[in-house]
Amino acid sequence: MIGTQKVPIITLADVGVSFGAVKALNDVELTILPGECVGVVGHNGAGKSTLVNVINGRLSSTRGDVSYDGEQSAADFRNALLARNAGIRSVFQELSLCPNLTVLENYRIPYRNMPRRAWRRNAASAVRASLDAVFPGNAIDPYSVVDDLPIADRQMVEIAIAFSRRDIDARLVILDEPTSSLDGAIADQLLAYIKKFCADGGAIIFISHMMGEIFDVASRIVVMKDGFITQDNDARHFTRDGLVDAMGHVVPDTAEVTGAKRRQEFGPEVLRMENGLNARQGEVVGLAGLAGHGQAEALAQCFLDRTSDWSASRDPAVVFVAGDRSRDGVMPLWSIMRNLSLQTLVEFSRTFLVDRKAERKVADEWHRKIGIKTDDLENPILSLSGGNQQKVLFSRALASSAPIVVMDDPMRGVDVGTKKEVYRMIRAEAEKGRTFLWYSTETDEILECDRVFVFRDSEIAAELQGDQITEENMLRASFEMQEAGQ
Amino acid sequence: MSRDHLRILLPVLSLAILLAAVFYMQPRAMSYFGLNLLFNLAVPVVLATIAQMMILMVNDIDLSIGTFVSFCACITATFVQTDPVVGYAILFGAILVYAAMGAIIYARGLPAIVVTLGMSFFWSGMAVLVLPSPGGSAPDWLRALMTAKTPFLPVAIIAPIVIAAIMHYFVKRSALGVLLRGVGGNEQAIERSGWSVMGLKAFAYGVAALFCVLSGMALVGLATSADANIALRYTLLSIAGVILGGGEFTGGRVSPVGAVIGALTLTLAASFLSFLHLSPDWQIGAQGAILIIVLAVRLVFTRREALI
Amino acid sequence: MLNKTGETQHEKRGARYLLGMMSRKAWIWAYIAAGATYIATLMVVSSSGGAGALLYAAFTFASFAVIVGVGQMFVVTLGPGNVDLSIPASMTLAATLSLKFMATDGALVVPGLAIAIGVGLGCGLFNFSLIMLLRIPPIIATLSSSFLFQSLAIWSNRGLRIKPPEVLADFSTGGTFGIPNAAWVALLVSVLAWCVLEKAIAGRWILATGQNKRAARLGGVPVNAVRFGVYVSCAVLAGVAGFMLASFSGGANLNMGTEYMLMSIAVVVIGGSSIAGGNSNVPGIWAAALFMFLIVSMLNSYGLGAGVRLMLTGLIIVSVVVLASKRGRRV
Amino acid sequence: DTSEKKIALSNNYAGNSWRQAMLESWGKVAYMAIEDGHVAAADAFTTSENQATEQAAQIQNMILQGYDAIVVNAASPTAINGAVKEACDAGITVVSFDGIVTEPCAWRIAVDFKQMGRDQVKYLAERYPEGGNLLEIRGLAGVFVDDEISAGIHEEVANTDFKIVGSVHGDWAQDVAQKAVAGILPSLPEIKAVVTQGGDGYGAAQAFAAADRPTPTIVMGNRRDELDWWKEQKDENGYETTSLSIAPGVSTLAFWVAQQVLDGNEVPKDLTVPFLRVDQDTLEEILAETPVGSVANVEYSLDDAKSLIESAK
Ligand SMILES: Nc1ncnc2c1ncn2[C@@H]1O[C@H](COP(=O)(O)OP(=O)(O)OP(=O)(O)O)[C@@H](O)[C@H]1O
Ligand SMILES: Nc1ncnc2c1ncn2[C@@H]1O[C@H](COP(=O)(O)OP(=O)(O)OP(=O)(O)O)[C@@H](O)[C@H]1O
Ligand SMILES: [Mg+2]
Ligand SMILES: [Mg+2]
Repeated sequence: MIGTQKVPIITLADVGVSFGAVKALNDVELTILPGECVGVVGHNGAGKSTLVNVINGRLSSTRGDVSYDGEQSAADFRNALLARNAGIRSVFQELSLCPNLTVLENYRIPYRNMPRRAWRRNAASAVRASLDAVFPGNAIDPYSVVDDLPIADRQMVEIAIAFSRRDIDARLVILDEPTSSLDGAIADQLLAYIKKFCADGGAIIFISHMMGEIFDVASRIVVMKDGFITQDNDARHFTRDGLVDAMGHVVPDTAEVTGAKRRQEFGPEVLRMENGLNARQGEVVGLAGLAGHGQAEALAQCFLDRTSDWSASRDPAVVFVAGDRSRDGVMPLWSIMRNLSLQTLVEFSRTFLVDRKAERKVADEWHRKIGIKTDDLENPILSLSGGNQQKVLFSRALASSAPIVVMDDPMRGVDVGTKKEVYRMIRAEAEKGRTFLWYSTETDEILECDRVFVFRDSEIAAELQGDQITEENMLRASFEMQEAGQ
Repeated sequence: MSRDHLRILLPVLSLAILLAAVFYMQPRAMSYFGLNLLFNLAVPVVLATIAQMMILMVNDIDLSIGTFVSFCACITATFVQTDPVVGYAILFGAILVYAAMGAIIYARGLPAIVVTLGMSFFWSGMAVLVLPSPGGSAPDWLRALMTAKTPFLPVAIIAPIVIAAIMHYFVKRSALGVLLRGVGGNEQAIERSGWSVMGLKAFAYGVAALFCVLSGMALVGLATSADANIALRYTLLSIAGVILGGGEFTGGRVSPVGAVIGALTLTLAASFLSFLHLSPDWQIGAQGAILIIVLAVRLVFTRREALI
Repeated sequence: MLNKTGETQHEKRGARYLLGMMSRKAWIWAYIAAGATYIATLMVVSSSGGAGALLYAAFTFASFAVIVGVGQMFVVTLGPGNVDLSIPASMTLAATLSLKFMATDGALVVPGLAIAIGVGLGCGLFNFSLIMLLRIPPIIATLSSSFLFQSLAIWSNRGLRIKPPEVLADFSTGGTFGIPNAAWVALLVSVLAWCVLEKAIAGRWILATGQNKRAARLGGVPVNAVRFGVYVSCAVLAGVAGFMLASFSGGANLNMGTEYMLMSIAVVVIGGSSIAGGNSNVPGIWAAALFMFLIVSMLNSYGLGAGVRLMLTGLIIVSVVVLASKRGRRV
Repeated sequence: DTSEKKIALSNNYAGNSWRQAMLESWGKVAYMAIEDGHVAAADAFTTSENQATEQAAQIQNMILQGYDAIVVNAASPTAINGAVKEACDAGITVVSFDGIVTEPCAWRIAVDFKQMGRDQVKYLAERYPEGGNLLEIRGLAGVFVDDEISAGIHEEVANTDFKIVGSVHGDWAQDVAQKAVAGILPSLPEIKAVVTQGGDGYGAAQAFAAADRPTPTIVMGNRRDELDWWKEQKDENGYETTSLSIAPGVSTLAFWVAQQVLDGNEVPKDLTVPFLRVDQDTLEEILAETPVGSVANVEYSLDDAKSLIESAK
């Protein structure tokens, strides 16, 4: 235990944040004590990331007071410094490593007063130690350049750096959707470490759309909705369903969410790749396995092989839903509408000009259908929360008539309610004869699939069908080979 | 690690091949005297290339390097010679202006290419004001330094090695270098950790300006005098040098050793051509062709991007 | 990319509206600057018809900058590192070959123009193949190819200055409805460019490619076709501009396009295009081109020496860019 | 005997018709001289950009290649002095012409550019003793030749009733000159005459025509298109002017001077060549000799060089 009488690490009193007309946070009261693990849940755009940024001092609140270690901060602009001195560290929703630097150099960046002597060696051992502590058994080399690492490794590095040893010890670590690109096994390691960290007197704020993870680690759960904290209570007071209800999600006006029956009959084979990956018409094919084992590459290959660098077709064979938003999906300077319509420009126009009416119609339709949280589609895409940006990318692909949809871990950061809705949409589209290739790091998403290929070292290790598709089988397939590999 | 090494391998190889070709065609070049003649004018280019590298490192690009080096050369050949205190004060002031330019570029979110393009007119005007017609003369010590007869290796070889070593240490090994490259890689990450990106950019620009000043001085030391247009081509030469040395336009991926080698390669390429005795019609075109050939070899070395 | 931080701009609504609009249309500043220099020049204009004459001259010479500027704009829009430095050489080569072919024969004007366009096409293709096949960074690729084009121009005509056919010279120096013919051509080019950027699917593709090439490709954009089109059209426009300029000034010189290297970049960026790609505009190019002409005229008219003139040009460019910038950080 | 000697031409710019004519003259004389056994080689080198640094490197390469003499048309009178000194130190004869260098060890075949400026004004003063307004078209700022000619013009103007009411930089490029003149014209009062630095005359005439202003007396620079235009005007309305410039063939003179130095003859370090002048009477004659699109030219022979050297002693 760090203190006996438990001074709160941070206290927010009546905090509000507005972005222009958008009120991202309202009347937020929150106190975090040492030893607590606070799970924060809420729909996309509920204000979770904004809350995080207020706590770590990066965003000055429009209203209200923030105090660190029980002491009121005098001026807003010093909050970042105070937060740092109070031992508050963050892992952001968008990865924030420098891709051109090595892992150990990235450790140097948040460590402001690092001793200069032999800093490389010291940094390497500190990162190594932290990586070993949080993710035992990983093989990340502190000297490797971040850009060369798969996204899962990058996320692990970022988490490890947040927990690493520095001059000021970590007392509160904020994790904003840390598991979104980790596979289950790695995520479990993280959860175990978090529990240990809290038991040793540290505090955690854990943001996730995975209810299972929340219930696993959180000692207290905060539910956010539309910028308000609607519930803040001991984890034992919540049930899974209760939590989902409490969050409420923003797709209320669509038909009820029905888990459509899994089909048994499929059309002819529409896709076969060299590595054996194949799909039939109307099928939802999952790509599973540990993160970074070539699934994304296979998907990209599938997309690139069937589309051209030189021409765009009025009826494309395949469309792509990106998971790594900023790298593969979002056009950062554009409005939501332009982002949404990119893929379908050719399809909806009979000339070489953009059909603005059709563009607006499609955008409005998907705005409603998938519940993009914005009041104006002309707003810049970057004003959307992470999950909502993801919804735009989803709409971009689904609006097209392409018979094959390739999805590269498309649900990163999408909230539970929307996920359900998207599952339903996928089912409905598959029913109409569309084929889906779906790579996911989430077991529940893979369980939605009709057939699953488990990847290992860029090869297919197992093909599972029907009842074979269980978490256990998938894990066995991915781990068997791991053992074999060692 | 290995990718970094690959990146540097190409510049080293192309320099080696060119050098071998030059030695083959002109065995006389294989001497203390010959090496000095081949490379002494590369020293200011190397310095200017390092300056450009500092700017590319923080994700910007500097189109005013040529005119700025010319300006520094004009100051060196005039004020530094006649009135050292005023001369150095002006050069120091110019470095501050550069640093301020970096800060403004960041603070107002300006495209560096535009600001530096505008500034290139500015420096060019200043240079014309200082030296309306070519002239001035090099301070004696500078002339002596640039033409010193050092033992074993000529200044022309020692200087690039020293510059490469110092900059490698500074950019690749020091903690400050990490931050500067970090600005190029992910500005936001640096900012989130509480560093002042503005300060870092200003610093990078300041260091770049310092190297430009050095480049201008070295140039005057070699040429013995200056004119307002003396180094105009350093702008493009320095960009080409950084790229040739394995650097990239964005993402903070630069290599000081590569940049130095790139600059040497470019200088040598021009010499190589003059040893070929081409028809005057095609001499200019051959410069382009050799640039293309050297850069095309990169194809073999750069990893095929996963996508596109 | 976006940081939801740092910029809690508590904007006073309404009052800032005008400013906000102006900062969104960055080219307004270029027009203001052009207008101001025009007025400042008028102060020293003595002759009665001087104001009109100055404007006429400004439009004439701005036209060439606009034509190459539009091409450069498309290239610059493709994103960081994309810029065409071979414009002057392409202009020279196209002008040299076409004027040599026409050999002052008025009947050959159309084939002559076709040759200029063809040369532009060839230059663009060559540039693009360096960039695409050899993956040489565009700045260096176009710089290298410009040396080659220049050698070709030297080799083909040894710097001899051949006059344009009479009709062509008359057309390019003349005017219609009080507006120089060159300006009509530039206007046509810029309207086309505006349509492409604002209305056409191709424009969206260019903008998307400029922001994030990888994401664009995954979003169904044929990125190679886009880059091909952009580089080729830039070179073709350079060819046309060279053809016009040579006809206008009485023949092709080996050094005729030199100033258009910096000029084409300057008009693009002063005109308010984001050099980071993905955001460009055509009206600004006109403003910037007029401004670049008028500023030199103004400083010349005030009798300032070359040094002061260059210095002020630089300072004014930087000031315009600073004024036109959005407050706070870019996203 | 110089039949074993090798001479190189270091040229800094090839981008205009004057330089092309110069290279051509060099090529001609070099070919003949090698045929006749005067020298073993006479290679021409041009830098890709008009830059002193590049030319200095080029000269250093020539030293390495073992040339016996280097003939230079320099980008800057001072900025390549370092390289020239190195060449001299290596025992190489350096002869500069047109763009001369100030390094004492080199020979200079200079054109008195100042005089060229003065002569323009003198001619005009003769034509218009009452004086009037002048427009000056200059070359590239910061370059020696530009400064010299302009200084000559200004010096002479001080002795006359002329007044320079406008001055623009045409960068020695036709289109730039035309543009600069068009831009300044509206602010100028009536112009009596235009003084130029060579090659800008046609552009200036065009700009005056475009602005609908009376054509002043424009001093020309021997380019074929200028002479053509002059002829046209002369036939039409008796237009009078003069035209003067340095003949590109001076490169051949420099060649012979270098050969003479190599031959062991004593040659004064400073030689002056007259510029080539076209007058109202000689216009047709010179026009007939000048190829279309080129520059009026004179090529020099060994004897010309010898007599020049004699007269300078
Ligand atoms: N810079 C900004 N400008 C305008 N609006 C913003 C900005 N940043 C956030 N918002 C808005 O604030 C609200 C809260 O966003 P926040 O990122 O905190 O959501 P979140 O709960 O983290 O969502 P997700 O689960 O999708 O990550 C959203 O409606 C978002 O559109
Ligand atoms: N030639 C190479 N050299 C170095 N690194 C490489 C090379 N090829 C691929 N990589 C890296 O290996 C990683 C594995 O790629 P892959 O796309 O197969 O992962 P993945 O399973 O799809 O992971 P995720 O979907 O989580 O990004 C990539 O992130 C890439 O950065
Ligand atoms: Mg969020
Ligand atoms: Mg995931």
